[in-house]
Amino acid sequence: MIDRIELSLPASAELLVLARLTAATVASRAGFDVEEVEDLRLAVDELCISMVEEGAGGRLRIEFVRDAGLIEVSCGHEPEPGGAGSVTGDPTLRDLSARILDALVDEHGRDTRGGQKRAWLRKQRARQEA
Amino acid sequence: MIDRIELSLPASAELLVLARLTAATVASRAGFDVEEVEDLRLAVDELCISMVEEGAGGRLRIEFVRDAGLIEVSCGHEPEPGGAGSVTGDPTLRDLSARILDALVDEHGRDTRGGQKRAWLRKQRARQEA
Amino acid sequence: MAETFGISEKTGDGVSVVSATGEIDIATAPPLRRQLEASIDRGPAVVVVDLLGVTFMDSTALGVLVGALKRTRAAGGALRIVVSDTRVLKVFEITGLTEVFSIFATVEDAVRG
Amino acid sequence: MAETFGISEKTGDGVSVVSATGEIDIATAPPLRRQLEASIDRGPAVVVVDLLGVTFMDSTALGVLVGALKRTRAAGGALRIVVSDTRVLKVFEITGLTEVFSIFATVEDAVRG
Ligand SMILES: Nc1ncnc2c1ncn2[C@@H]1O[C@H](COP(=O)(O)OP(=O)(O)O)[C@@H](O)[C@H]1O
Ligand SMILES: Nc1ncnc2c1ncn2[C@@H]1O[C@H](COP(=O)(O)OP(=O)(O)O)[C@@H](O)[C@H]1O
Repeated sequence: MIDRIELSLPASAELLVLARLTAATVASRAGFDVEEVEDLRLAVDELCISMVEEGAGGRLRIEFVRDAGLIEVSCGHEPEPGGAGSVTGDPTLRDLSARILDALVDEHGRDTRGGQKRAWLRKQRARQEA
Repeated sequence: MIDRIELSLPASAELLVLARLTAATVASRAGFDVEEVEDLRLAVDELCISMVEEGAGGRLRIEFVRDAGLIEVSCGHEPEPGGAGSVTGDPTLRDLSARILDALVDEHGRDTRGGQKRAWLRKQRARQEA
Repeated sequence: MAETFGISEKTGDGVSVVSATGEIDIATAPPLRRQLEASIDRGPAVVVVDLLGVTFMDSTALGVLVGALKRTRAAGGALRIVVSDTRVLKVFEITGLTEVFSIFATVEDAVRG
Repeated sequence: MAETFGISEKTGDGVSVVSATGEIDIATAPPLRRQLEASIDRGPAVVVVDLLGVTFMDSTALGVLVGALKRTRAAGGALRIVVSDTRVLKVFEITGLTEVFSIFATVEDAVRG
Protein backbone atom coordinates (compact mmCIF):
# COMPACT_ATOMS: atom_id res chain seq x y z
CA MET A 1 0.00 0.00 0.00
CA ILE A 2 1.25 3.47 -0.86
CA ASP A 3 0.73 6.30 1.60
CA ARG A 4 1.09 9.86 0.39
CA ILE A 5 1.11 12.68 2.92
CA GLU A 6 1.44 16.32 1.96
CA LEU A 7 2.20 19.19 4.27
CA SER A 8 2.07 22.79 3.12
CA LEU A 9 3.15 25.52 5.53
CA PRO A 10 4.83 28.92 5.76
CA ALA A 11 8.62 28.62 5.29
CA SER A 12 9.19 29.48 8.92
CA ALA A 13 11.88 28.16 11.26
CA GLU A 14 9.40 27.49 14.08
CA LEU A 15 7.25 25.21 11.94
CA LEU A 16 9.99 22.77 10.90
CA VAL A 17 9.12 20.78 14.00
CA LEU A 18 5.97 19.72 12.08
CA ALA A 19 8.05 18.32 9.23
CA ARG A 20 10.10 16.36 11.79
CA LEU A 21 7.01 15.02 13.58
CA THR A 22 5.46 13.95 10.28
CA ALA A 23 8.71 12.29 9.19
CA ALA A 24 8.96 10.34 12.44
CA THR A 25 5.30 9.25 12.25
CA VAL A 26 5.57 8.10 8.64
CA ALA A 27 8.81 6.21 9.40
CA SER A 28 7.27 4.50 12.46
CA ARG A 29 4.31 3.45 10.39
CA ALA A 30 6.64 2.08 7.72
CA GLY A 31 8.21 -0.22 10.29
CA PHE A 32 11.50 1.69 10.57
CA ASP A 33 13.31 0.88 13.82
CA VAL A 34 13.93 3.57 16.47
CA GLU A 35 17.36 4.48 15.07
CA GLU A 36 16.02 4.76 11.52
CA VAL A 37 13.06 6.85 12.68
CA GLU A 38 15.47 9.30 14.32
CA ASP A 39 17.66 9.26 11.19
CA LEU A 40 14.69 10.21 9.03
CA ARG A 41 13.60 12.89 11.50
CA LEU A 42 17.02 14.56 11.23
CA ALA A 43 17.36 14.03 7.48
CA VAL A 44 13.98 15.67 6.78
CA ASP A 45 14.97 18.58 9.02
CA GLU A 46 18.17 19.03 6.98
CA LEU A 47 16.20 18.76 3.74
CA CYS A 48 13.92 21.60 4.79
CA ILE A 49 16.53 23.86 6.44
CA SER A 50 17.95 25.05 3.12
CA MET A 51 14.45 26.15 2.08
CA VAL A 52 13.75 28.34 5.10
CA GLU A 53 16.77 30.66 5.06
CA GLU A 54 15.97 33.77 6.99
CA GLY A 55 13.94 36.37 5.12
CA ALA A 56 13.17 34.12 2.19
CA GLY A 57 9.45 33.90 3.02
CA GLY A 58 7.14 31.85 0.84
CA ARG A 59 5.79 28.41 1.61
CA LEU A 60 7.16 24.89 1.88
CA ARG A 61 5.40 21.95 0.30
CA ILE A 62 6.64 18.74 1.84
CA GLU A 63 5.55 15.42 0.38
CA PHE A 64 6.09 12.05 2.04
CA VAL A 65 5.52 8.94 -0.05
CA ARG A 66 5.77 5.56 1.59
CA ASP A 67 5.73 2.37 -0.43
CA ALA A 68 6.31 -0.63 1.86
CA GLY A 69 9.74 -0.06 3.47
CA LEU A 70 10.77 2.81 1.18
CA ILE A 71 10.15 6.45 2.07
CA GLU A 72 10.65 9.33 -0.34
CA VAL A 73 10.45 12.89 0.90
CA SER A 74 10.58 16.05 -1.16
CA CYS A 75 10.58 19.59 0.14
CA GLY A 76 9.81 22.34 -2.35
CA HIS A 77 9.87 26.07 -1.82
CA GLU A 78 7.10 28.19 -3.31
CA PRO A 79 8.36 31.81 -3.28
CA GLU A 80 5.97 34.55 -2.28
CA PRO A 81 4.45 36.29 -5.29
CA GLY A 82 7.05 38.98 -6.08
CA GLY A 83 9.32 37.57 -3.34
CA ALA A 84 13.08 37.19 -3.64
CA GLY A 85 13.09 33.38 -3.64
CA SER A 86 15.22 31.43 -1.23
CA VAL A 87 18.58 32.89 -0.25
CA THR A 88 21.78 30.88 -0.63
CA GLY A 89 23.04 29.88 2.81
CA ASP A 90 26.34 29.70 4.65
CA PRO A 91 28.70 27.25 2.85
CA THR A 92 29.88 25.69 6.15
CA LEU A 93 26.29 24.89 7.10
CA ARG A 94 25.52 23.58 3.62
CA ASP A 95 28.50 21.28 3.90
CA LEU A 96 27.49 20.00 7.36
CA SER A 97 23.95 19.44 6.12
CA ALA A 98 25.17 17.49 3.08
CA ARG A 99 27.36 15.27 5.29
CA ILE A 100 24.39 14.50 7.52
CA LEU A 101 22.20 13.60 4.54
CA ASP A 102 24.99 11.46 3.01
CA ALA A 103 25.21 9.50 6.25
CA LEU A 104 21.52 9.06 6.97
CA VAL A 105 19.73 8.38 3.68
CA ASP A 106 20.25 6.21 0.63
CA GLU A 107 19.88 8.97 -1.96
CA HIS A 108 19.31 12.70 -1.92
CA GLY A 109 19.39 15.54 -4.39
CA ARG A 110 18.22 19.00 -5.35
CA ASP A 111 16.69 20.52 -8.42
CA THR A 112 15.14 23.74 -9.67
CA ARG A 113 12.17 23.84 -11.99
CA GLY A 114 10.39 26.97 -13.14
CA GLY A 115 12.30 28.93 -10.49
CA GLN A 116 11.11 26.65 -7.66
CA LYS A 117 13.78 24.92 -5.62
CA ARG A 118 13.24 21.43 -4.34
CA ALA A 119 15.30 19.00 -2.27
CA TRP A 120 14.48 15.32 -1.99
CA LEU A 121 15.66 12.15 -0.28
CA ARG A 122 14.95 8.44 -0.32
CA LYS A 123 15.48 6.02 2.56
CA GLN A 124 14.86 2.28 2.63
CA ARG A 125 14.16 0.41 5.85
CA ALA A 126 17.03 -1.97 6.71
CA ARG A 127 14.87 -4.63 8.39
CA GLN A 128 12.95 -7.11 6.23
CA GLU A 129 9.15 -7.02 6.17
CA ALA A 130 7.81 -8.74 9.33
CA MET B 1 0.33 37.42 11.00
CA ILE B 2 -1.73 34.62 9.51
CA ASP B 3 -0.35 31.09 9.37
CA ARG B 4 -1.98 28.57 7.10
CA ILE B 5 -0.97 24.92 7.34
CA GLU B 6 -2.46 22.22 5.15
CA LEU B 7 -2.18 18.52 5.66
CA SER B 8 -3.41 16.02 3.10
CA LEU B 9 -3.31 12.33 3.94
CA PRO B 10 -5.09 9.01 3.43
CA ALA B 11 -8.29 8.81 5.53
CA SER B 12 -6.71 6.21 7.77
CA ALA B 13 -7.18 5.72 11.50
CA GLU B 14 -3.45 5.36 12.15
CA LEU B 15 -2.63 8.73 10.62
CA LEU B 16 -4.97 10.83 12.78
CA VAL B 17 -2.06 11.18 15.20
CA LEU B 18 -0.56 13.58 12.62
CA ALA B 19 -3.64 15.80 12.73
CA ARG B 20 -3.36 15.87 16.54
CA LEU B 21 0.36 16.67 16.50
CA THR B 22 -0.20 19.48 14.00
CA ALA B 23 -3.11 20.85 16.04
CA ALA B 24 -1.01 20.90 19.21
CA THR B 25 1.94 22.57 17.45
CA VAL B 26 -0.25 25.26 15.87
CA ALA B 27 -1.97 25.92 19.20
CA SER B 28 1.36 26.18 21.07
CA ARG B 29 2.63 28.61 18.49
CA ALA B 30 -0.56 30.66 18.85
CA GLY B 31 0.15 31.13 22.55
CA PHE B 32 -2.58 28.73 23.76
CA ASP B 33 -1.90 27.53 27.31
CA VAL B 34 -1.28 23.84 28.05
CA GLU B 35 -4.96 23.11 28.76
CA GLU B 36 -6.09 24.86 25.56
CA VAL B 37 -3.45 23.03 23.51
CA GLU B 38 -4.79 19.71 24.81
CA ASP B 39 -8.36 20.87 24.14
CA LEU B 40 -7.51 21.64 20.52
CA ARG B 41 -5.65 18.34 20.13
CA LEU B 42 -8.78 16.44 21.20
CA ALA B 43 -11.20 18.66 19.27
CA VAL B 44 -9.28 18.20 16.00
CA ASP B 45 -9.22 14.44 16.60
CA GLU B 46 -13.02 14.49 16.99
CA LEU B 47 -13.37 16.65 13.88
CA CYS B 48 -11.48 14.10 11.80
CA ILE B 49 -12.94 10.92 13.31
CA SER B 50 -16.23 11.26 11.47
CA MET B 51 -14.33 11.45 8.18
CA VAL B 52 -12.37 8.23 8.63
CA GLU B 53 -15.14 5.72 9.30
CA GLU B 54 -13.94 2.28 8.53
CA GLY B 55 -13.90 1.33 4.90
CA ALA B 56 -14.67 4.81 3.62
CA GLY B 57 -11.22 5.27 2.02
CA GLY B 58 -10.34 8.48 0.22
CA ARG B 59 -8.23 11.30 1.61
CA LEU B 60 -8.53 13.91 4.32
CA ARG B 61 -7.56 17.52 3.69
CA ILE B 62 -7.05 19.30 6.99
CA GLU B 63 -6.47 23.04 7.03
CA PHE B 64 -5.29 25.00 10.05
CA VAL B 65 -5.54 28.79 9.90
CA ARG B 66 -4.17 30.84 12.74
CA ASP B 67 -4.79 34.56 12.98
CA ALA B 68 -3.33 35.91 16.25
CA GLY B 69 -5.14 34.01 19.04
CA LEU B 70 -7.84 32.48 16.80
CA ILE B 71 -7.46 29.06 15.23
CA GLU B 72 -9.81 27.67 12.59
CA VAL B 73 -9.53 24.07 11.51
CA SER B 74 -11.42 22.34 8.75
CA CYS B 75 -11.28 18.69 7.83
CA GLY B 76 -12.67 17.71 4.45
CA HIS B 77 -13.06 14.24 3.00
CA GLU B 78 -12.16 13.64 -0.64
CA PRO B 79 -13.77 10.32 -1.62
CA GLU B 80 -11.78 7.91 -3.74
CA PRO B 81 -12.72 8.13 -7.41
CA GLY B 82 -15.70 5.77 -7.64
CA GLY B 83 -15.59 5.24 -3.86
CA ALA B 84 -18.61 5.02 -1.63
CA GLY B 85 -17.98 8.26 0.24
CA SER B 86 -17.84 8.38 4.01
CA VAL B 87 -20.13 6.10 5.93
CA THR B 88 -22.51 7.44 8.56
CA GLY B 89 -21.26 6.39 11.98
CA ASP B 90 -22.72 5.06 15.20
CA PRO B 91 -25.21 7.60 16.67
CA THR B 92 -23.86 7.13 20.24
CA LEU B 93 -20.35 7.98 19.07
CA ARG B 94 -21.59 10.93 17.03
CA ASP B 95 -23.35 12.24 20.13
CA LEU B 96 -20.25 11.82 22.34
CA SER B 97 -18.14 13.52 19.70
CA ALA B 98 -20.55 16.46 19.46
CA ARG B 99 -20.55 16.89 23.25
CA ILE B 100 -16.75 16.99 23.27
CA LEU B 101 -16.66 19.60 20.51
CA ASP B 102 -19.37 21.67 22.26
CA ALA B 103 -17.27 21.75 25.41
CA LEU B 104 -13.87 22.43 23.86
CA VAL B 105 -14.31 24.91 21.03
CA ASP B 106 -16.17 28.17 20.46
CA GLU B 107 -17.92 27.14 17.25
CA HIS B 108 -18.11 24.04 15.12
CA GLY B 109 -20.17 22.79 12.20
CA ARG B 110 -20.42 20.51 9.21
CA ASP B 111 -21.36 21.01 5.60
CA THR B 112 -21.46 19.13 2.30
CA ARG B 113 -20.55 20.72 -0.99
CA GLY B 114 -20.39 18.93 -4.31
CA GLY B 115 -20.65 15.63 -2.46
CA GLN B 116 -17.63 16.39 -0.25
CA LYS B 117 -18.18 16.39 3.48
CA ARG B 118 -16.37 18.86 5.67
CA ALA B 119 -16.29 19.53 9.42
CA TRP B 120 -14.85 22.69 10.90
CA LEU B 121 -14.17 24.35 14.24
CA ARG B 122 -13.00 27.65 15.60
CA LYS B 123 -11.26 28.23 18.94
CA GLN B 124 -10.07 31.51 20.44
CA ARG B 125 -7.26 31.66 22.99
CA ALA B 126 -8.57 32.78 26.40
CA ARG B 127 -5.43 34.64 27.49
CA GLN B 128 -4.80 38.14 26.14
CA GLU B 129 -1.89 38.79 23.78
CA ALA B 130 1.33 39.02 25.82
CA MET C 1 6.41 9.56 18.73
CA ALA C 2 6.63 5.87 19.40
CA GLU C 3 3.13 4.42 19.31
CA THR C 4 3.14 3.30 22.90
CA PHE C 5 -0.40 1.93 23.09
CA GLY C 6 -0.56 -1.28 25.10
CA ILE C 7 -3.05 -3.52 26.90
CA SER C 8 -2.49 -6.01 29.69
CA GLU C 9 -4.82 -8.07 31.88
CA LYS C 10 -4.65 -9.59 35.37
CA THR C 11 -7.37 -11.94 36.63
CA GLY C 12 -8.09 -13.46 40.04
CA ASP C 13 -10.72 -13.72 42.81
CA GLY C 14 -13.59 -12.90 40.44
CA VAL C 15 -11.94 -9.65 39.34
CA SER C 16 -10.35 -8.89 35.97
CA VAL C 17 -8.14 -5.81 35.73
CA VAL C 18 -7.58 -4.63 32.15
CA SER C 19 -4.88 -1.95 31.95
CA ALA C 20 -4.43 0.30 28.91
CA THR C 21 -1.47 2.59 28.31
CA GLY C 22 -0.79 5.30 25.73
CA GLU C 23 -3.27 6.92 23.34
CA ILE C 24 -6.72 5.38 22.85
CA ASP C 25 -8.07 6.71 19.57
CA ILE C 26 -9.90 5.40 16.53
CA ALA C 27 -6.82 3.29 15.64
CA THR C 28 -6.21 1.72 19.05
CA ALA C 29 -9.78 1.46 20.41
CA PRO C 30 -10.60 -1.78 18.50
CA PRO C 31 -7.96 -3.95 20.28
CA LEU C 32 -9.15 -2.52 23.61
CA ARG C 33 -12.76 -3.40 22.72
CA ARG C 34 -11.77 -6.96 21.82
CA GLN C 35 -9.80 -7.39 25.08
CA LEU C 36 -12.70 -6.06 27.16
CA GLU C 37 -15.21 -8.30 25.41
CA ALA C 38 -12.98 -11.32 26.02
CA SER C 39 -12.51 -10.39 29.69
CA ILE C 40 -16.22 -9.75 30.29
CA ASP C 41 -17.25 -12.95 28.52
CA ARG C 42 -15.19 -15.00 30.97
CA GLY C 43 -17.79 -13.89 33.56
CA PRO C 44 -15.90 -12.24 36.42
CA ALA C 45 -18.06 -10.41 39.00
CA VAL C 46 -16.03 -7.24 38.48
CA VAL C 47 -14.12 -5.85 35.47
CA VAL C 48 -11.76 -2.99 36.31
CA VAL C 49 -10.55 -0.83 33.41
CA ASP C 50 -7.30 0.79 34.50
CA LEU C 51 -6.68 3.98 32.50
CA LEU C 52 -3.85 5.28 34.73
CA GLY C 53 -1.30 4.93 31.92
CA VAL C 54 -3.54 6.53 29.28
CA THR C 55 -2.27 9.85 27.91
CA PHE C 56 -5.06 10.61 25.41
CA MET C 57 -8.56 9.35 24.77
CA ASP C 58 -11.37 10.45 22.50
CA SER C 59 -15.03 9.61 21.79
CA THR C 60 -14.07 6.27 20.22
CA ALA C 61 -12.48 5.23 23.53
CA LEU C 62 -15.60 6.35 25.41
CA GLY C 63 -17.71 4.34 22.98
CA VAL C 64 -15.72 1.22 23.82
CA LEU C 65 -16.23 1.81 27.55
CA VAL C 66 -19.98 2.43 27.14
CA GLY C 67 -20.21 -0.83 25.16
CA ALA C 68 -18.26 -2.67 27.87
CA LEU C 69 -20.54 -1.26 30.57
CA LYS C 70 -23.64 -2.54 28.75
CA ARG C 71 -22.04 -5.93 28.15
CA THR C 72 -20.96 -6.28 31.81
CA ARG C 73 -24.44 -5.37 33.09
CA ALA C 74 -26.09 -7.81 30.68
CA ALA C 75 -23.78 -10.51 32.14
CA GLY C 76 -24.76 -9.51 35.70
CA GLY C 77 -21.33 -8.07 36.54
CA ALA C 78 -19.92 -4.65 37.41
CA LEU C 79 -17.56 -2.41 35.43
CA ARG C 80 -15.29 0.05 37.25
CA ILE C 81 -12.96 2.64 35.72
CA VAL C 82 -9.67 3.89 37.19
CA VAL C 83 -8.59 7.41 36.16
CA SER C 84 -6.31 9.93 37.80
CA ASP C 85 -5.05 12.17 34.98
CA THR C 86 -7.09 15.39 34.89
CA ARG C 87 -7.07 15.45 31.06
CA VAL C 88 -8.52 11.94 30.88
CA LEU C 89 -11.05 12.76 33.59
CA LYS C 90 -12.09 15.87 31.65
CA VAL C 91 -13.20 13.72 28.70
CA PHE C 92 -15.63 11.86 31.02
CA GLU C 93 -16.81 15.10 32.60
CA ILE C 94 -17.60 17.04 29.42
CA THR C 95 -19.58 14.13 28.02
CA GLY C 96 -21.59 13.63 31.24
CA LEU C 97 -20.16 10.13 31.67
CA THR C 98 -18.91 10.68 35.21
CA GLU C 99 -22.62 10.11 36.08
CA VAL C 100 -22.72 6.84 34.19
CA PHE C 101 -19.48 5.14 35.20
CA SER C 102 -18.11 4.17 38.63
CA ILE C 103 -14.77 5.99 38.59
CA PHE C 104 -11.97 5.35 41.09
CA ALA C 105 -8.58 6.97 41.62
CA THR C 106 -6.58 3.77 42.18
CA VAL C 107 -6.82 0.15 41.06
CA GLU C 108 -6.96 -0.95 44.74
CA ASP C 109 -9.99 1.28 45.38
CA ALA C 110 -11.69 -0.05 42.26
CA VAL C 111 -11.08 -3.69 43.21
CA ARG C 112 -12.43 -3.02 46.71
CA GLY C 113 -15.45 -1.20 45.18
CA MET D 1 4.90 18.91 22.12
CA ALA D 2 5.78 21.73 24.47
CA GLU D 3 8.75 23.62 23.00
CA THR D 4 11.06 22.83 25.86
CA PHE D 5 14.20 24.52 24.53
CA GLY D 6 16.11 26.31 27.29
CA ILE D 7 19.51 27.79 28.03
CA SER D 8 21.20 28.46 31.37
CA GLU D 9 24.70 29.57 32.37
CA LYS D 10 26.92 29.12 35.43
CA THR D 11 30.21 31.01 35.76
CA GLY D 12 33.08 30.77 38.25
CA ASP D 13 36.84 30.11 38.53
CA GLY D 14 37.53 31.10 34.94
CA VAL D 15 35.00 28.55 33.63
CA SER D 16 31.60 29.26 32.05
CA VAL D 17 29.20 26.35 31.71
CA VAL D 18 26.40 26.98 29.19
CA SER D 19 23.69 24.31 29.38
CA ALA D 20 21.13 23.80 26.62
CA THR D 21 18.05 21.61 26.89
CA GLY D 22 15.49 20.43 24.35
CA GLU D 23 15.70 20.66 20.55
CA ILE D 24 18.38 22.83 18.92
CA ASP D 25 17.25 23.52 15.38
CA ILE D 26 17.06 26.46 12.99
CA ALA D 27 14.51 28.14 15.30
CA THR D 28 16.36 27.71 18.60
CA ALA D 29 20.02 27.92 17.45
CA PRO D 30 20.07 31.77 17.34
CA PRO D 31 19.47 32.27 21.10
CA LEU D 32 22.13 29.63 21.81
CA ARG D 33 24.58 31.47 19.51
CA ARG D 34 23.89 34.78 21.30
CA GLN D 35 24.39 33.20 24.73
CA LEU D 36 27.68 31.55 23.68
CA GLU D 37 28.97 34.79 22.17
CA ALA D 38 28.13 36.66 25.36
CA SER D 39 29.80 33.99 27.53
CA ILE D 40 32.95 33.84 25.35
CA ASP D 41 33.26 37.62 25.19
CA ARG D 42 33.46 37.79 28.97
CA GLY D 43 36.82 36.06 28.52
CA PRO D 44 36.80 32.89 30.66
CA ALA D 45 39.70 30.47 30.11
CA VAL D 46 37.24 27.66 29.45
CA VAL D 47 33.73 27.60 28.02
CA VAL D 48 31.86 24.32 28.55
CA VAL D 49 28.80 23.67 26.37
CA ASP D 50 26.64 21.16 28.22
CA LEU D 51 24.36 19.32 25.76
CA LEU D 52 23.27 16.60 28.23
CA GLY D 53 19.65 17.83 28.13
CA VAL D 54 19.53 18.13 24.33
CA THR D 55 17.14 15.74 22.61
CA PHE D 56 17.68 16.81 18.99
CA MET D 57 20.26 18.83 17.10
CA ASP D 58 20.90 19.49 13.43
CA SER D 59 23.48 21.22 11.20
CA THR D 60 22.39 24.66 12.41
CA ALA D 61 23.31 23.65 15.97
CA LEU D 62 26.67 22.33 14.76
CA GLY D 63 27.24 25.62 12.92
CA VAL D 64 26.72 27.52 16.19
CA LEU D 65 29.24 25.28 17.96
CA VAL D 66 31.82 25.64 15.16
CA GLY D 67 31.40 29.43 15.34
CA ALA D 68 31.81 29.33 19.13
CA LEU D 69 34.98 27.22 18.80
CA LYS D 70 36.56 29.78 16.43
CA ARG D 71 35.53 32.67 18.68
CA THR D 72 36.94 30.99 21.81
CA ARG D 73 40.25 30.20 20.09
CA ALA D 74 40.53 33.77 18.78
CA ALA D 75 40.07 34.93 22.39
CA GLY D 76 42.79 32.53 23.58
CA GLY D 77 40.37 30.27 25.46
CA ALA D 78 39.19 26.66 25.17
CA LEU D 79 35.77 25.29 24.23
CA ARG D 80 34.64 21.89 25.54
CA ILE D 81 31.45 20.01 24.69
CA VAL D 82 29.53 17.63 26.97
CA VAL D 83 27.45 14.93 25.26
CA SER D 84 26.20 11.57 26.43
CA ASP D 85 23.12 10.81 24.30
CA THR D 86 24.07 8.47 21.45
CA ARG D 87 21.77 10.28 19.01
CA VAL D 88 23.41 13.63 19.73
CA LEU D 89 26.88 12.06 19.54
CA LYS D 90 25.96 10.54 16.18
CA VAL D 91 25.46 14.01 14.68
CA PHE D 92 29.06 14.90 15.62
CA GLU D 93 30.35 11.58 14.32
CA ILE D 94 28.72 11.61 10.89
CA THR D 95 29.97 15.15 10.24
CA GLY D 96 33.54 14.34 11.34
CA LEU D 97 33.31 16.89 14.16
CA THR D 98 34.35 14.45 16.89
CA GLU D 99 37.87 15.18 15.49
CA VAL D 100 37.40 18.93 15.85
CA PHE D 101 35.77 19.31 19.27
CA SER D 102 36.94 18.21 22.72
CA ILE D 103 33.98 16.09 23.78
CA PHE D 104 33.41 14.89 27.37
CA ALA D 105 30.80 12.64 28.95
CA THR D 106 30.13 14.74 32.06
CA VAL D 107 30.30 18.41 32.98
CA GLU D 108 32.79 17.60 35.77
CA ASP D 109 35.17 15.93 33.27
CA ALA D 110 34.86 18.88 30.92
CA VAL D 111 35.59 21.42 33.67
CA ARG D 112 38.62 19.40 34.74
CA GLY D 113 39.74 19.15 31.11
N1 LIG E 1 21.08 13.30 -8.63
C1 LIG E 1 20.05 14.14 -8.76
N2 LIG E 1 20.26 15.46 -8.61
C2 LIG E 1 19.25 16.32 -8.74
N3 LIG E 1 18.00 15.95 -8.98
C3 LIG E 1 17.74 14.65 -9.13
C4 LIG E 1 18.73 13.69 -9.03
N4 LIG E 1 18.15 12.46 -9.20
C5 LIG E 1 16.86 12.69 -9.39
N5 LIG E 1 16.60 14.00 -9.36
C6 LIG E 1 15.33 14.65 -9.47
O1 LIG E 1 14.51 14.26 -8.41
C7 LIG E 1 13.25 13.86 -8.90
C8 LIG E 1 12.74 12.73 -8.09
O2 LIG E 1 13.34 11.61 -8.55
P1 LIG E 1 12.63 10.24 -8.48
O3 LIG E 1 12.13 10.14 -7.08
O4 LIG E 1 13.59 9.28 -9.04
O5 LIG E 1 11.37 10.20 -9.32
P2 LIG E 1 10.55 10.81 -10.48
O6 LIG E 1 11.48 10.84 -11.66
O7 LIG E 1 9.45 9.80 -10.60
O8 LIG E 1 10.08 12.14 -10.01
C9 LIG E 1 13.46 13.48 -10.33
O9 LIG E 1 12.34 13.87 -11.08
C10 LIG E 1 14.67 14.27 -10.77
O10 LIG E 1 14.33 15.48 -11.41
N1 LIG F 1 -23.68 26.44 11.73
C1 LIG F 1 -23.12 25.98 10.62
N2 LIG F 1 -23.44 24.74 10.22
C2 LIG F 1 -22.89 24.24 9.12
N3 LIG F 1 -21.98 24.90 8.35
C3 LIG F 1 -21.64 26.13 8.73
C4 LIG F 1 -22.19 26.74 9.88
N4 LIG F 1 -21.63 27.96 9.98
C5 LIG F 1 -20.78 28.11 8.97
N5 LIG F 1 -20.78 27.01 8.21
C6 LIG F 1 -19.99 26.73 7.05
O1 LIG F 1 -18.66 26.72 7.44
C7 LIG F 1 -17.90 27.52 6.54
C8 LIG F 1 -16.80 28.20 7.31
O2 LIG F 1 -17.39 29.29 7.93
P1 LIG F 1 -16.55 30.55 8.21
O3 LIG F 1 -15.32 30.05 8.86
O4 LIG F 1 -17.48 31.47 8.89
O5 LIG F 1 -16.07 31.22 6.95
P2 LIG F 1 -16.28 31.45 5.45
O6 LIG F 1 -17.71 31.80 5.27
O7 LIG F 1 -15.34 32.57 5.21
O8 LIG F 1 -15.86 30.17 4.80
C9 LIG F 1 -18.86 28.48 5.95
O9 LIG F 1 -18.48 28.74 4.63
C10 LIG F 1 -20.21 27.78 6.02
O10 LIG F 1 -20.50 27.11 4.82
